[in-house]
Amino acid sequence: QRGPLVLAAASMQEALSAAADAWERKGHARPVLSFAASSALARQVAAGAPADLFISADQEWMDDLARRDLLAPGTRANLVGNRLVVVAGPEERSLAKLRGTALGQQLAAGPLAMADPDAVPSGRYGKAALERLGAWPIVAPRIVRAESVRAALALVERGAAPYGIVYLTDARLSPKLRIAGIFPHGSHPPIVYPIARLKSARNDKAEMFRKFLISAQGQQIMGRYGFTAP
Amino acid sequence: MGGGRGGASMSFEVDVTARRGDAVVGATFQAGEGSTVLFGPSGAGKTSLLMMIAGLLRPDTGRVRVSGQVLFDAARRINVRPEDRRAGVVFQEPRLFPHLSVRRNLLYGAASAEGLEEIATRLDIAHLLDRWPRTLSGGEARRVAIGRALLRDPDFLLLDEPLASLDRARREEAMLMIERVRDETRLPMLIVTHDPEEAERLGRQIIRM
Amino acid sequence: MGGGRGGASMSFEVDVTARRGDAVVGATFQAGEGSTVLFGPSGAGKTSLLMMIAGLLRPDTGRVRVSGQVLFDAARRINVRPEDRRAGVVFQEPRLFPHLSVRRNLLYGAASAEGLEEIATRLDIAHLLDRWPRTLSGGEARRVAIGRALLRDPDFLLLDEPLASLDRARREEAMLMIERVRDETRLPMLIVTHDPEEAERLGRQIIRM
Amino acid sequence: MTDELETIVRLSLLIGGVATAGTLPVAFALAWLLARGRFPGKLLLDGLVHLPLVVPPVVTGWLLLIAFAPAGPLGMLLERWFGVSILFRWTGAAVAAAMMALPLMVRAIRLSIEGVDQRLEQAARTLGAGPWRTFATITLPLALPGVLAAAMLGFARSLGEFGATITFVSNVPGETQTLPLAIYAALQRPGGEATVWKLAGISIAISLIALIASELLGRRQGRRLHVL
Amino acid sequence: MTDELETIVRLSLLIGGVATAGTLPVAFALAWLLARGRFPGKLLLDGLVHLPLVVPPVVTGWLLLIAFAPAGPLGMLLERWFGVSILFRWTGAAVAAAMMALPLMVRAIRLSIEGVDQRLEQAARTLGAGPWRTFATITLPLALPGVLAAAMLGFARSLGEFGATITFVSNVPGETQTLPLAIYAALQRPGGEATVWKLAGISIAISLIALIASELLGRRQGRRLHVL
Ligand SMILES: Nc1ncnc2c1ncn2[C@@H]1O[C@H](COP(=O)(O)OP(=O)(O)OP(=O)(O)O)[C@@H](O)[C@H]1O
Ligand SMILES: Nc1ncnc2c1ncn2[C@@H]1O[C@H](COP(=O)(O)OP(=O)(O)OP(=O)(O)O)[C@@H](O)[C@H]1O
Ligand SMILES: [Mg+2]
Ligand SMILES: [Mg+2]
Repeated sequence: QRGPLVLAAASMQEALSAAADAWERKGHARPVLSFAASSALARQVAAGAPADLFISADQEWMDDLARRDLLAPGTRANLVGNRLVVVAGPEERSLAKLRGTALGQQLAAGPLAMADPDAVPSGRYGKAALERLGAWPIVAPRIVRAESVRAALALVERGAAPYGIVYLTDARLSPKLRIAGIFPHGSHPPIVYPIARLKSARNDKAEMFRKFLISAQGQQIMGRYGFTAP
Repeated sequence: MGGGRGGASMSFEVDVTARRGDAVVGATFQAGEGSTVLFGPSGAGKTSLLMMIAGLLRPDTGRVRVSGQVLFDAARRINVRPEDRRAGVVFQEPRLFPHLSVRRNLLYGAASAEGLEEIATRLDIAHLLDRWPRTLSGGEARRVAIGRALLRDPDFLLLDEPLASLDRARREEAMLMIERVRDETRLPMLIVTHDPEEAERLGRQIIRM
Repeated sequence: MGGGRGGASMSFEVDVTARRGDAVVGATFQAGEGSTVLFGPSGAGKTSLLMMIAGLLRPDTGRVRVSGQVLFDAARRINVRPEDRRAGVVFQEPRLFPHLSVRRNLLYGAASAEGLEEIATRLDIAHLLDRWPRTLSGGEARRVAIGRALLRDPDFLLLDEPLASLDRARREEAMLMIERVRDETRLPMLIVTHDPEEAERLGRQIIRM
Repeated sequence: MTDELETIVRLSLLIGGVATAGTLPVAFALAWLLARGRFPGKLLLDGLVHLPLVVPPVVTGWLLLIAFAPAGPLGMLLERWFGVSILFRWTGAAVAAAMMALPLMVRAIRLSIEGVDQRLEQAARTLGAGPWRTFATITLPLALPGVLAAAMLGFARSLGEFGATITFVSNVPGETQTLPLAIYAALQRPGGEATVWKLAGISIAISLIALIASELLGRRQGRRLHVL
Repeated sequence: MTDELETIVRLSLLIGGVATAGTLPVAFALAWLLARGRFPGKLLLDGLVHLPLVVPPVVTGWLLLIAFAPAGPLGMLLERWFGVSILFRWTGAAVAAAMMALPLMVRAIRLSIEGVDQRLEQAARTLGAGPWRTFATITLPLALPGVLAAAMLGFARSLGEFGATITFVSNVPGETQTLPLAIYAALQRPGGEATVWKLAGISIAISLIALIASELLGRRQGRRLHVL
């Protein structure tokens, strides 16, 4: 029998694959993992595509599916959390201050790479943090909106932008870049990846796998990739 | 649809007009048995007339009957499709199919390969059968076009300057062949030519446009 | 490069061969002043020869001189480009430019529009000047092709069956024009024809292939 | 080649091949209509055919999703008539690829059909060939360069199709994960460049082989065409 | 139309127009080489031209980024010679669009060049036209249907270009944010559908106008072509 079909946000790729490997080693059929942008996956679910689990990069799309009554009742949970950081090329200075004009001026020295602050989750968190820290008005005109957080990372890696705002999990995976600063808790809404079983789920292992992911063992695996507890 | 083939009836009964650009071309004539030569200055509308009889150009008004069969009648809204008219047409330009070998050009309209050899020999194109049309000389292409029209087993022939650009010997051979077709099979035949000698020899009747 | 134009020198000095498919075509001849007729059966290589003299087909071996000017010499690696040979060519098929009006076809190779009117009138194509080539009849297109070659102000003429598909009257007019060019401008001229009468009239010299 | 990679490549070839082969007749019919037809709404049809080119692929994928969703108009028909759904299936990926390739294929074929000399078709008619035989023996072979170009373009485009596919049928390994989707997945991983290079290299190799095949076919054909 | 929308539309037209106009001569030269040239490595060139079609757009964008990054080979040259960078600039978006449109344009033009009867070019040569004049007055006009199709395809493709653009030059409002990028942003959020429809409608309207213009131009031209 096939494993459950899991639709997951692209940034979960390594962590979730590792968890699926562990699950398989326990003698289960390997779950089928489909990674794409949360928005694309949520629309597929909303259209009635038959899948078992959905892991979103933000609450908004999960809320949308909940409103459409597509989630199995009582199965929504927060899977993992993440932190937002500023990455820098190897030559750039670390952030002197994580507040106000000083932060703004340092970040605005060149183009600032981040995912679209009006659309993509990591971009929205970044915008909230910069606003909260008082740096947004200075930084806003210098922002280049990447298609995804990984694309923002690539811009910094290539030297196209000195700084970028990305997730901690992404920053850790890039050997070329340094973490120039971590946004404090509370400077932006908590970053959580919600998980839920879908009403359309047919695979009887789906619920078991969902439980495995939120179990201590699952959390520990994903923690290895830099995800925090939700 | 009245009237048998050949026999005593008229071969071509034509009365058509068609607009071509600013001018109107057309002709009215009845031709008896055998072959008829169409004679007239360049631009008189000879080719246009042949196209109307072949079904490739729709006349604006009039009628076309061949061997008693109505092929076109504007008033009665009859317009037999070109493929059902069973005309053997030699166009003014060869119009060989460039993607088919000479052999397959010749056989395109033929029911069987029977007769291919004889006609190819008479037209002196037997050595060209496996060539592509684009490698033929002007006269060679024209002879292939004549062969193709004859092999189609037509009910009547429409020949637009079939002997142009042929040398004496081959012209003679081709003319003999056309005469033989005319005399043996008694196919109605309409031939455009500018050569009075040719007209004299081939045409029982000459129509001037 | 030795030898003046026309005068007492040879008009065409040709000695070429070229491979065409399996066969080899070619010819060796010298022609004196005036016009020369090329006579030979279909497929003999007349068109190929004209193309070699025009510079459109590269001979494998040999030489081409016209009015003393070397146009091609395999041994000396001379091969004058077609546009520099100043030939007036009438091809066996009209080869009119389909995207240009008849007028612009005629003037394509002309230095000025001077002479257009006279030539158009003589060739009886004056009424066609604003038409597109695809609307021309076979004979009309051929006359435009003749006019185009003459208006190019050539140093010599290569005519491949220029009078085919022309009716008597227009053939006569065209022939008179060619004779006039021959006699007045003394251009060397090589004419392919299958008509012995035409050959007789136009050619001071007849070359059989 | 690992098993996983083999699956991806096989799937890409399957989807590309099915999309190209399936679209070719449709593209030919549309090209024919646009080249030869005279009917009201021709420009509109022309515009419709071009849409997948103009609209970003994600939007095309999204529209396909709406149409083929279980409650969507086409999804309902498929379900009722054949009892199947193409969501999350390789067939859906083929539909997405076909959709994106269509405008390119129609244009190529149309250019070639417009280049066919209709006097040759007339000649065929007088030789007793009806419209269909004329089409099959004269028009189609003479338009073959365009058909070959269309097949080549369609296959190459299918091989590179990403946006519409991932939006429409997701990125399901073994079912809809073609080379571009696998490349996307690798690109999402910092340090995944090596995989990207490898997968892109495979794509390029496949398309080069297809290209060479189509060129050689076209060359054989080309020699025969083009002089009355 | 809001100011923002107007900026997006103007930018899309600018980028599409510049990409198409700039690519046309390049595409023609390549098409010419591929149709007429005989040189070693012709198949390789053919393959290279097709690459942007086969490789997913994000990869093309990524390669452009590597090439034009400040430390990249082309980026360094541009910086040294002209003191400019096209990163995050509309010029970069035009480069991305041009890159993606190139294979389509080359194919269309190539098909038309292959359809030009070389006997007409020969006739022009005997009439004293050198290779260039022959090209400009005979080959080019006779290949015009392909050039028009290429312009149309290129413009439409540019108008829909997303993946390579956003990867290469990001989404900078007022500089690189074209219609597809705006559409993508709208698609990312629940409830963004209304904006998507509006923007897609504008794309479609623009391309329909371009299409009609090219059809009408082509029709005028078409009437003249195609019979010796
Ligand atoms: N599409 C068109 N538009 C305008 N005039 C046309 C068109 N087609 C043909 N014609 C004209 O119609 C007339 C008749 O043409 P047709 O080809 O029938 O002449 P023809 O008698 O065969 O001449 P030829 O002996 O030169 O072949 C010609 O004057 C030609 O210019
Ligand atoms: N590409 C080719 N391959 C093979 N044979 C060819 C090729 N081109 C020409 N030929 C042959 O070369 C010969 C000479 O052709 P050419 O056109 O010069 O003849 P021609 O004397 O002009 O004949 P015509 O009077 O029929 O026009 C012909 O037999 C022709 O079939
Ligand atoms: Mg005629
Ligand atoms: Mg000849």
